[in-house]
Amino acid sequence: MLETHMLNPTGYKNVAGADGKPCGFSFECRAPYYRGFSLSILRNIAVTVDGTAYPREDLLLTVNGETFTLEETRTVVSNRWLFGRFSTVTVKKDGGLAPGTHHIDVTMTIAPSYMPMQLVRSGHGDFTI
Amino acid sequence: MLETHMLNPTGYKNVAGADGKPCGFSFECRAPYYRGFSLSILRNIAVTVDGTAYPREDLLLTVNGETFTLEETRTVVSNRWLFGRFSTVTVKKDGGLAPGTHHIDVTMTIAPSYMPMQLVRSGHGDFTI
Amino acid sequence: MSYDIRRSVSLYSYQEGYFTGKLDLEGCIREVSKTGATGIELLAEEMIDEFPVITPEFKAKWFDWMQKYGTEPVCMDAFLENHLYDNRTCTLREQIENMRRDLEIAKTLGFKIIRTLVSTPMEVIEGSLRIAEDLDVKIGIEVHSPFSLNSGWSEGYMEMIRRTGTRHFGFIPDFGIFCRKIPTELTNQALRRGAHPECIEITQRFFRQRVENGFVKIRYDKNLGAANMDYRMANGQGELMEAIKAAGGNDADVGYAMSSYTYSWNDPQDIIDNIDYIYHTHGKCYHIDEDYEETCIPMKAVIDAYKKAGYQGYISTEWEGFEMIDDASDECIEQVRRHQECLRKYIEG
Amino acid sequence: MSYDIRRSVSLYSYQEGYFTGKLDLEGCIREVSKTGATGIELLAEEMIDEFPVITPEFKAKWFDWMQKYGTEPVCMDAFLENHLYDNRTCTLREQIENMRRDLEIAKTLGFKIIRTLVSTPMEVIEGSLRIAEDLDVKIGIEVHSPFSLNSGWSEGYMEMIRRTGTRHFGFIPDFGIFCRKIPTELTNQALRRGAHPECIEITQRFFRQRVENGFVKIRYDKNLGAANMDYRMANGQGELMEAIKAAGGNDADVGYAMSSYTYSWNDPQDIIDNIDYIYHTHGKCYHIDEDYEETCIPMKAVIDAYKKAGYQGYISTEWEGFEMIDDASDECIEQVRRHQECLRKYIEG
Ligand SMILES: [Mn+2]
Ligand SMILES: [Mn+2]
Repeated sequence: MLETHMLNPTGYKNVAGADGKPCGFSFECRAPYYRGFSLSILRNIAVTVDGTAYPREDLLLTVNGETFTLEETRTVVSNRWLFGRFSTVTVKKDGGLAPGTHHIDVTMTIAPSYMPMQLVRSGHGDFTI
Repeated sequence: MLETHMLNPTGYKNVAGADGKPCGFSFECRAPYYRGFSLSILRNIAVTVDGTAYPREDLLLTVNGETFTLEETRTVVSNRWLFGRFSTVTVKKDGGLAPGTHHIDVTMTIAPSYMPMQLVRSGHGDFTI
Repeated sequence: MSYDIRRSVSLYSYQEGYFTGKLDLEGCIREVSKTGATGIELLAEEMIDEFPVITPEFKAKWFDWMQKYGTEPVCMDAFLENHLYDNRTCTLREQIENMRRDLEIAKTLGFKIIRTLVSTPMEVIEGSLRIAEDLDVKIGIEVHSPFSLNSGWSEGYMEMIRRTGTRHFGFIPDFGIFCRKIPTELTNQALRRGAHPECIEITQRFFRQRVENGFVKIRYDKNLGAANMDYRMANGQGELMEAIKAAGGNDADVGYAMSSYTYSWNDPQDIIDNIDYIYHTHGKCYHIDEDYEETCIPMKAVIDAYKKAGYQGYISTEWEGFEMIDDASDECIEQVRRHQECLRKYIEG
Repeated sequence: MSYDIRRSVSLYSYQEGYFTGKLDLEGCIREVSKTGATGIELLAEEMIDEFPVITPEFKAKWFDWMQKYGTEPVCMDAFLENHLYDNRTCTLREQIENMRRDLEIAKTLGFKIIRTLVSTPMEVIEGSLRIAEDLDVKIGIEVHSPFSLNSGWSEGYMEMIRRTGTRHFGFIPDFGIFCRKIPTELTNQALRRGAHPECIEITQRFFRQRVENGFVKIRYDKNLGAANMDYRMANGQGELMEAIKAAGGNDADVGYAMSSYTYSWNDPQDIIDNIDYIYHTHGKCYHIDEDYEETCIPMKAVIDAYKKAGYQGYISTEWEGFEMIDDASDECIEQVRRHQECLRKYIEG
């Protein structure tokens, strides 16, 4: 199953704001779907760390060097998330994640046009900051 | 001024539904802006007939043989409304317009990327059904 | 009738090897050549980084690989992204442009046929026929379970074929329509997820009854969702769900029961009856054992039908068992190899 | 210095004739040739139906017309649609692709330069230089009032020119920067809309003061809106609005006062100072009288500066008076003709 290999075990880190202080965290994930696709068919990424779900509005997605909010991806057709390639998800969180171990659940919703339903697939990981 | 020539004086009519009865009316208009543009930069068409404003949701726009709601035009980039070309606006109204003379005001809002503000331009017409 | 059945591999089968970085595109082609297959089926959107652009560099590499590994391009699997935006369906013109793009890519890379999906509207197919003819690339609609040949659904397309007289549209059967069992690997996965053996047995009993009594075939309907729901109901999904509920089934039980409707059994005679419009074939498979037998699909009976029909074309291994096991990144290579041995056995035997 | 000043027409001038169907594209070119001008400036998005596709048929027609009417392609006016969608700004890559598309169209149709607008981000221009060089098509940024040469704004671009050493980017002055008066036609339109003569006089007095005292020039700022607002304030918009308000001005008065900031006066010496990077020119005009004089722009002084600078290039008539009169569908032809006579008079005189 592709979900098994969804999250990059070495891709977790806190990210710093303009003032140099942590303002969030980021991780790397593959899209658990068997082809590349225009970001416009990505419907959602839901992130939960240690049981805390982060709002969709607080996520940024960086694909092929371009960064978008999930609202913005709705009209991005010429940037394709390639099959098997890691993209970076950045989550706003004042102070970043506390040092120590964490558990993450990531659920991606993708809507390939030929499917009657949307594809909802999850990956899970444990990591240390 | 382009607005002077916006509405087609011979383009007004009631339109029939599947049951053959009038379910709305339609008119033809040019976009009062000096180039062709992707429908995605059309922000709104506001239609008032004899003082009655019709909801945005009740309008359909037919450009180059393709018909869209104004919500749908937000993502239409490959269909261009050509400069000087009439398109058809269809407005839902049970029973259509009553026979007789009417006054119409049409305001188009277009957002060319280089302009700090949106372009808001209106055309007016009198017609008989 | 004389037949000429060739063996190819859909690189889709290797997806988990590619996904994890164990195989790149050339690596997939190399694995195909090791199996003795001579044809390559490609999902361009899966393994071409620059898609939808085919750079001169990629094209040169592609044909170099074909020569180096003794393979040829067979079928390109296309995806009609007609809900590219979430606020509308693409217009007929936009959809035909999407088909044109894919037909042109296929032509550029030497593929003779593209696979399109059942969700492709009839008017998009008809509107693309002229392009297909001009490029001499065929369009094949995948006959994927629960759709089938000799059905109201396939008759919808036969009507169009007769009406237009086209020789550039036809069918690509997928062996998922020839399942006499629910894959054991799926059952094992359901058990790992907490399904109850009693509920599993109920679902399997219902499936056996469908195989014995015959599946009610799906009709042609522009509303695919409605056709599918009616198909499921006509094949007893309502009763099955009642039975699972009565037996205290949980989510895993319900999921297993629902999944059972994605497999179907059809008489291999369907191939013989429709052979004039079968241009390519997906050798869908789930698990091939050490004796080179597909554990749910009676491969001998199916291949015999292709022989009897006088099939001239490729059968692509399309292994889909990765969905049912936790890690398929190595297993994919072995399963494709085994399926090719299975095909060889029955084609040459 | 020796100069070689040629005359062209931007078909933008004929927009109302085209809009109403009185002129088609060939008709516009025919009108240009009647004036004696030899250059064509085109807004491809305005008059090419198949834009952004240039069909072989269109291309053939285009060059046939150039030959038939004794004209040549001079400048193509481009529009960077970087807010193509209402929910985001296009990425740098998307914007550079838009520039590439337009530069390639220009190349295909024989234009040596494209006009880009002040809203084009610096990184998009820099990111497009290589494409412009490869195609040998220049990018010219329009110096459109209230922007001007010898300003903080233009220095922003000069810095980039010096840093990159490019010869494929420069300036296209628009004569709206050489207005010594507010166009009379605009005043008449304001009066038709109910403006008060006293308020009109206040706005005109403020404008005269700016011309006499000199305009405060606009600075370079990625935030164009902020730069423009500061420019207006530094040039007395706040005081003007107070005065209009105190005089009981209505919407038409306020509109007229605001519009007055779209015209500006700069010393024609600016042309001489920047001539090395002036690759093309927009002969913006509003009203040309029967004596072939532009009623707000001192054409002799401006053309003399071009001569003194040794300008080698085209000046395109760009009539914009259509905005100020109810029906310009015939008047556009006459106004362009008069402006060409005006240019001829001062170039040859
Ligand atoms: Mn298949
Ligand atoms: Mn200009």
